[in-house]
Amino acid sequence: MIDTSHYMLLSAILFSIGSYGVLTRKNAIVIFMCIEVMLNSVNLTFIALSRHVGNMDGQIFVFFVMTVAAAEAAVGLALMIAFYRNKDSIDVDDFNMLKW
Amino acid sequence: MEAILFYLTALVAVLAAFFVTNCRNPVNSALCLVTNFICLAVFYVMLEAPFMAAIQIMVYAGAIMVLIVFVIMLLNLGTAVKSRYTHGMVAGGVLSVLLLIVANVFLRNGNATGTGGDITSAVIESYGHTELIGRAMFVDFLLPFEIASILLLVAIVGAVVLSKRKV
Amino acid sequence: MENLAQEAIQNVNLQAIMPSLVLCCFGLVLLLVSVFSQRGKTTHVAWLSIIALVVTGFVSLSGWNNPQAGFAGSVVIDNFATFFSMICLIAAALTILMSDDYLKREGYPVGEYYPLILFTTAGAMWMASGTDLMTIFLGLEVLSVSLYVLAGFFRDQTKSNEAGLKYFFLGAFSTGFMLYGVALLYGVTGTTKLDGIAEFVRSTEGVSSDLMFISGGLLLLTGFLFKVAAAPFHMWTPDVYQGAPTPVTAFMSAGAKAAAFAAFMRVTFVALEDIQDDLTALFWVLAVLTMTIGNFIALNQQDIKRMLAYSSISHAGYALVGLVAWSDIGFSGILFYMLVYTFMNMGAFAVLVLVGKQGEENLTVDGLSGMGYKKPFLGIALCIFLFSLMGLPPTAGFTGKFYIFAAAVDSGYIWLAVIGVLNSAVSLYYYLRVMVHMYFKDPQEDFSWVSINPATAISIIVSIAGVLWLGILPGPVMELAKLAGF
Amino acid sequence: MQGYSYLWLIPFFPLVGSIINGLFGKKIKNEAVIGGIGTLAIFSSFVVSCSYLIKLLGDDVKVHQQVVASWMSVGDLQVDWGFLLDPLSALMIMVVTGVGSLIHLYSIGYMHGEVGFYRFFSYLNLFCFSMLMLVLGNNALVMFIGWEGVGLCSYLLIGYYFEKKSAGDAAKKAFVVNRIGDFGFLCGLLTLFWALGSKGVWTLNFVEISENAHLLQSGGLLVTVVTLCFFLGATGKSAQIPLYTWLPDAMEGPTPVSALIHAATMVTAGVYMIGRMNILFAMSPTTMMVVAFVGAATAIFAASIGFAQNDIKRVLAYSTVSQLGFMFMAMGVGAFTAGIFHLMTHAFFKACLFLGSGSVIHGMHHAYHHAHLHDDPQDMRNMGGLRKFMPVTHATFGISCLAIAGIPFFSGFFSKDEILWWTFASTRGSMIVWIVGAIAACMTAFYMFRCLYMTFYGEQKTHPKAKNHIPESPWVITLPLVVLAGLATVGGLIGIPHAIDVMHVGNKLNDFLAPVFSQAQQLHQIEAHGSASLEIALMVLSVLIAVVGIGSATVMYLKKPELPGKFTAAFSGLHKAVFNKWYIDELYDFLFVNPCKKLGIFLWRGFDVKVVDGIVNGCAWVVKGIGAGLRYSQSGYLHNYAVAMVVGVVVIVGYYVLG
Amino acid sequence: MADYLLSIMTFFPLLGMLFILFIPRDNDGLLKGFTLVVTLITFAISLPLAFDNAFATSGGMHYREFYEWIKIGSFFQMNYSIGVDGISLWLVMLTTFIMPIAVLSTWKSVEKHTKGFMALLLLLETGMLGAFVSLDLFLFYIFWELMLIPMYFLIGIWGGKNRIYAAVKFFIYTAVGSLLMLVAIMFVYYYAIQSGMSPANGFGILEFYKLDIPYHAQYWLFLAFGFSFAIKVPMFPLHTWLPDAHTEAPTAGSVILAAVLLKMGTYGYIRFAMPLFPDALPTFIPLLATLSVIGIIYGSLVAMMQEDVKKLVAYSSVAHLGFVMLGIFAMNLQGLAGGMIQMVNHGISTGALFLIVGFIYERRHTRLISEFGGLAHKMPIFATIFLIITFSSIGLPGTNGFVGEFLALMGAFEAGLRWYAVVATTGVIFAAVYMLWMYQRVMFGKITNPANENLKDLSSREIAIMLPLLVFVFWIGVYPNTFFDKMNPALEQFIKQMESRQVAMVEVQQPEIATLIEFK
Repeated sequence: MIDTSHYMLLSAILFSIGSYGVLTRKNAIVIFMCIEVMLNSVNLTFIALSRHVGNMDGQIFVFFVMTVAAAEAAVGLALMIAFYRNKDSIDVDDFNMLKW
Repeated sequence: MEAILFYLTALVAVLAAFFVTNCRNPVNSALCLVTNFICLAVFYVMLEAPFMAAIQIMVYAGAIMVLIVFVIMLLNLGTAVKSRYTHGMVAGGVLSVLLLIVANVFLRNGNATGTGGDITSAVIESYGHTELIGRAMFVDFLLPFEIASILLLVAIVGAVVLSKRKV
Repeated sequence: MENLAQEAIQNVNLQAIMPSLVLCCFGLVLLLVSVFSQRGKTTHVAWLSIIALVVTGFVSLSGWNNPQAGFAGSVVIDNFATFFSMICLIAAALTILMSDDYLKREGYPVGEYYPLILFTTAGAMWMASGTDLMTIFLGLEVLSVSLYVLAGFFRDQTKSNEAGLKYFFLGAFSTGFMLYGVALLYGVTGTTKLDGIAEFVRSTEGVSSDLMFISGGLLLLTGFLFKVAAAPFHMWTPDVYQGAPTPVTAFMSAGAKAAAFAAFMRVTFVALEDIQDDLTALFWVLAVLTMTIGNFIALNQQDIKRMLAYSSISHAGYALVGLVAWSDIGFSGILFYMLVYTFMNMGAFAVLVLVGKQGEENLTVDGLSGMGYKKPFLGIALCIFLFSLMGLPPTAGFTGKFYIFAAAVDSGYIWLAVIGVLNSAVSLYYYLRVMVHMYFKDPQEDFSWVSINPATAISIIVSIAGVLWLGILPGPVMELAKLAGF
Repeated sequence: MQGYSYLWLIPFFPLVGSIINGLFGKKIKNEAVIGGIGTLAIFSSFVVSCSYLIKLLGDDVKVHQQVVASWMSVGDLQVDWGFLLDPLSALMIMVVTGVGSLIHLYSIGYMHGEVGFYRFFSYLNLFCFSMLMLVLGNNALVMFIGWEGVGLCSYLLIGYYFEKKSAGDAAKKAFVVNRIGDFGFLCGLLTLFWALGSKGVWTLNFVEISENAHLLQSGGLLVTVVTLCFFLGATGKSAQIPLYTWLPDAMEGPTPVSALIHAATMVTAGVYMIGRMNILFAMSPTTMMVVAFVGAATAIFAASIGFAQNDIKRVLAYSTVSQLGFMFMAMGVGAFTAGIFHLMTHAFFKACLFLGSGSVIHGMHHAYHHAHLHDDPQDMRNMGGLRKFMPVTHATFGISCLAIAGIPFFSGFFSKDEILWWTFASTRGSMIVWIVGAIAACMTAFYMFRCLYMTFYGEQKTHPKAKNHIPESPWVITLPLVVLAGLATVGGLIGIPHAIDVMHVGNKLNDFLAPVFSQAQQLHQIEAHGSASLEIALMVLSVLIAVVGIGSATVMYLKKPELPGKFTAAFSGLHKAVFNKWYIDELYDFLFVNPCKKLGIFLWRGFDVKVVDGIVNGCAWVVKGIGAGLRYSQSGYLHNYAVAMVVGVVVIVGYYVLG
Repeated sequence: MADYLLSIMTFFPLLGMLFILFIPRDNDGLLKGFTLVVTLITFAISLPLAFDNAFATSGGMHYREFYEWIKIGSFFQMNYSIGVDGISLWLVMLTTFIMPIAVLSTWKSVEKHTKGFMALLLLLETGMLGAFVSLDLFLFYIFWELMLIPMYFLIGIWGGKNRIYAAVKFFIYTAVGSLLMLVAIMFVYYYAIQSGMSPANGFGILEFYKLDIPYHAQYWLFLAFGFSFAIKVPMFPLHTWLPDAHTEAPTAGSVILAAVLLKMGTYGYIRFAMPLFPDALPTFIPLLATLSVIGIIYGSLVAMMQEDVKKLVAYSSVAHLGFVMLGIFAMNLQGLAGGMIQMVNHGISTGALFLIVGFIYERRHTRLISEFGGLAHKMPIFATIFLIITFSSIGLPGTNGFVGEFLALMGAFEAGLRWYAVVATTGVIFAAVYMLWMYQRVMFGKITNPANENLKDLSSREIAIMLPLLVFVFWIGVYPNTFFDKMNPALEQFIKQMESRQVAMVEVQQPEIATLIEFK
């Protein structure tokens, strides 16, 4: 039986890596994937903790997080496509029309 | 035995995540992401949440990843990736390390005190994970479930509205 | 199995979700209507959604003074929820009123727009009435996702796409942090129900100083801080507000902000009550930071939408002052302020909607030169709203600010109040600048393209009425705000 | 009219006259009517004054007050519109109204054909009103009204020819310099009110002041300060060093004005004021000394300048200043009566002189006008030998010259002589003052006769074309001359010094003014002690002095006209200095006026705009600048925003976790 | 009627403004006529106050009106509580009196957007009257800020070429002060509540007078109030908005600004700052008195060198208000009465001066002194009136100026501000210098500038504008008791009230490091 803290630490590492990706990558889709990594790390935490505290709420939450992820994926990708149509790029550095 | 499995999977998961952030090619990133998802599914199983593992595979690896890869192909970003790395790398690295340290500290010094719930592995054995999930979902969290449906609806409508070519 | 069904039924209390339920039903109906209605004909959808909102308004008013909890404590309709729901409904109604002609002008007469607004509002109401982090989280997501869509609604305008994308990425990013916080709280307390958390913290020794609990709470709050555009999570605001369709911007700045504050306050005052001292200190800093950044950057803006975005950041700062005060006055102060802010800001944006040309390239400070003489009504209206945003009597902006700062002074945060008023002194400049161009400069162009359509006119008039009414006889509403506080 | 309840009529008439002329003069047009109204107004107050004088002579109560209404009543400060009639003010109103009426009459002729005829008479009446308020006021504030009122009128009348820049400047200078004096007056007023008030008596009423003066410590600092302040006021009004500079310039005004205001009445206000407050002054020997010395200095200083002036009116102006110096000498040494006496006689002969000069100027002007020349009608170098053209003027002018020179049995003789006697013999007197006074007297005689000769004697230097068209003035002008000359001759007889009082008529004036001055003089043992023989000796001496002065003048300007040229050649530097009035105006400009202007400019352009306003705008600029800087934090790049968020999270959470 | 007199008077102009909105905008004459009528009626409504002997008999508040306005349980309560006493009486009268004159002055000078101009004037009048009569701090603050808005537009729209800068400067400068005051107001209120005052009183000052706030708190509160009022007065060195605002504002604007708005500051001191924080007052008197005296000298010197007549008058206002402040801080009857009457005087004289400048500006469209000269030839009536006003502003005895200055100085002198008084007295010299110099350069001399050759003398309308002012110039100068009689009881009561709080004049307490209750 692996102690919860291991899972927590692992998820923390994954979370950090995910945020690192968000901060460094320029390709919108990759950034989105990094966000997915973050959400998954959170899910891991939830499930680990739900076992730890011994109720199902955490797992239900994971369930909804997945839903949210799906919804965001749909909308986000749609937005990217729309943008790509206009600018022929999904490099986030090209989102620089609005500034200052 | 279990420990070894855990550490191996953890290693794979971390590496996968790392490559998600560092692959030159988005497609590779996507594949690494799938790997990462699968590792998590393994963890879920180890955490006595087989149903979640299944969902994980289906929803994520199945739905979301397909969607992502599909989009990658659609925008044929297969190989052509413009400027890959950013000047922000250092900042990003430093910050995420800091984040990790902070998280580490509060994970070490904090303690999950909320133990003592009635769901023990014995209970899971006797009832079965899926039923417990179902019960929780439909008895305690009925409303969120409904809201989730609205959320998905909104997402669908939104996606349609946004990607329709013309009015 | 049937006992499961019975248990499920026992928890159901439709009363407790009636408003959002009604709204969603209308939303679905309207979705169908808009799907089957002829291309480019959306006016009837607009008016139907107005009806929807009005009906919902009446429904949710029924919740005043009879609290309804339900669904195993995952939602409650109390005065607090009702008050904020009303704010969101008003915001939505005004938005829709100013939308119809605007969409036609910009060339997107898409019926789905209105159901999306309704769903957004529903999400906002869930945020206001949710007592379970799960409900709040999902409400937040409904709100956000539909706002991502609405922000990027003009899919052929790069501006709009960019706004949508920025909002989306940063929103998702902050969601990640927020969720992590929720997870931690869950880990510490074993529940996601707000009162459950509070109860656990009170009953168990040392939780309120437990690092995991504190950081969980803070991470959770960052999510809300992002939504209310408090520094340093404010940076999406200007870009998104500038790029998004103006009515949507209006709704984001008023409705979404109000909803975020609702959830923010509920979580803070119910679940995190026990780390008050830590939080007030944090809010003090954030409030000062937010209002200062907002006001200072706004000084040099040319684009009015962007300027109003910064101003809305600073107003979030003022509202945070009420949180710092952490007293009944402060709480109800925020409620009142949100209502006031809805009226004045929506009004201002409504005027901009009318004044803008197709593509809104002319919505710059210079672009308004002499507007006051060419379009007296719009000029005066905008003046009233700007004076209100400045916080000058006899407008609602003044009473609202007074309420908030009075709370701060009452709790002894003199310096905070001083900083606040000095900030609003700074803010005078950029609001005045608009008026300088409207009245003190000679018109460069005749605003011939401006045609005042009834719907938008109504929204402006309503806003004016609200601003003046809450400015001159705020008593009754303040009373309501008082009752709505915890 | 029984009682003294009609005192208010005295200032009232001129006021009415002024208002009528001021408002309707323009419509009336007819000079005779306007002049008539003006003259009638002042003449009727002259009549009233006479009646009151007679009444007062017969009355054994010598001090009468009449309160018309309350002016200000604020707590302790109760000020009334009240009038005070006592010998002193009675004498003054006689002089003012009397000389005033004559000069009004004179003006009808002199101002004939002026555009602003009505304006002139309105101002003139207004002046009389203010002067009478000054004289009759029963408290310091009412006096102050008159005090500033006469200032105002002199401003208006000096600026009468306002299109002449010099006139405008002179008017402004006069008022401003007077204001400096008024500053002193006000300070004195405040201090006195407070000083007495702190002793429990809140009053500004002269009678009450003199009754309660004893509350103040005699010779104490307070009373000295008060009196010095008042004296500053006096120097301003009466053109004493250091504030005399405005008077010569004031000659820009029409000649009747110079006669009335700058010779007979207004400039003597200072003397009157000291007389009014003699009790206070007597209490402070220091002040008395200052007064005496300032008077003496002024007397000799002004006289010296009088030597080298060629403008007939300026000569008279400086002589006025110097005569005023005599009066202050008198006041300073405690010879209050003598001072007032000289005030009166001086009013006669100096008015006469001015009017005479006016008549001359009138004639010259007429001649030049006739010959279409634009020479200066006031320059004595263009005159000479006028006696055959204007005999009356010449006669009266001559008499007045004798009077001012102090030739025995002319009025000037008695008054000046008494002054000198007091300076010599008074307990408050001093040798130096006497010597200075004597020399000044000598100089006076000299330059007055210089003036007389240059104007009326010698060969005529007038431009040939104008030579023979110099007419004698009409009767309205000559009549006042005659009357005044007469007064200048016999006026002195009311104050015959005891020493030479062979017919034992007694010194009427002394007895008359005794009620006002004797108290102070007895209280502080101020008296002139000395044997009659000594007095007579001094008298003779002063007569000799006068004769010397006249003689030398005769020699230089009648017998050997080339001498003056030689002298000026010999002492060219000295002459230049004197001719330029010792460069005092330039000095003042250098010391006060220009620095003030420079300071003003600096404060405005340098300090106000740059520093004070600079700070204000600076704040705004800084704020805006900060804003402009912060603006670029909003770079528009997603990454920066995300970084900001993470930083926020790390800092916030880290603070609580690590801190 | 009498019970609601003040309300009617205050809100009548507002009513008029609402009506104006329905008058067609191109009907110039009607707009102006209507506004004139409204202001005249307002004046008529206010007249009973002036003739009411109650003021002469008791110094308390009269014509009280009290209604609960905003009442939020325990949070806070604001009341509509107004009244007038001998102190505010004459300022109210001055306001209602000056307004018709201001309106008349616009007859020729305002051509564009007449409608807006008139509407704003009426709004402004309501604001000013409200500020003078309100006895509830919150209410006062509302009117106080309300005055800013119309003035801002008056300057900004109808002003000269530098108007935008002037308007914005005026607005922000004044607002900064008042915002700080707002915090102070809140503090006072909650201090009162926490010290057990019934919330029913709301922000009523009459009750607040009774509070005894600890010294260190009073110190800061006085600072906040004083700062805000000092800006409005304006006191050196916070005066720089004034010249700009005055020069740029249209004639009517300058007149009102000078005649009434500046009085808000001085009135604020008497009504609020001093009686609310009497213990802190002595600490500040030396500073404030010094500033007033500096203001007198400084204002005069700067005024002396001005090239623009309006700027000159503006700076002279700084000097005049220096006298007012000095008188007020004397804290004795003479001083206060002098200060009060000097407020009215300044309103009349300086108002008249601005009108005069307006007259020549209408004719020549310039205000530069160098442009003029020799006007006395062409415009004798103008010259006369100008002269009288000039001397009233110099403070010639017999005109109003003297009474005020003299009493103020006398008060200061007795109060022990002796040296301040002496230095201030030199102000009378400078006043003569700059006013007469200006008068000489404008009116005297030959006509050098051909543009002045055919100037018209004052029209009957313009004379009609000036006459009432001239009447008061002499009335106050000759028989000021009319005003003192109604003023003194109130002032005496004021002094009593201050003394009852042991205000020890000019003996300075050193402030401790002031920390308010739990400064956060």
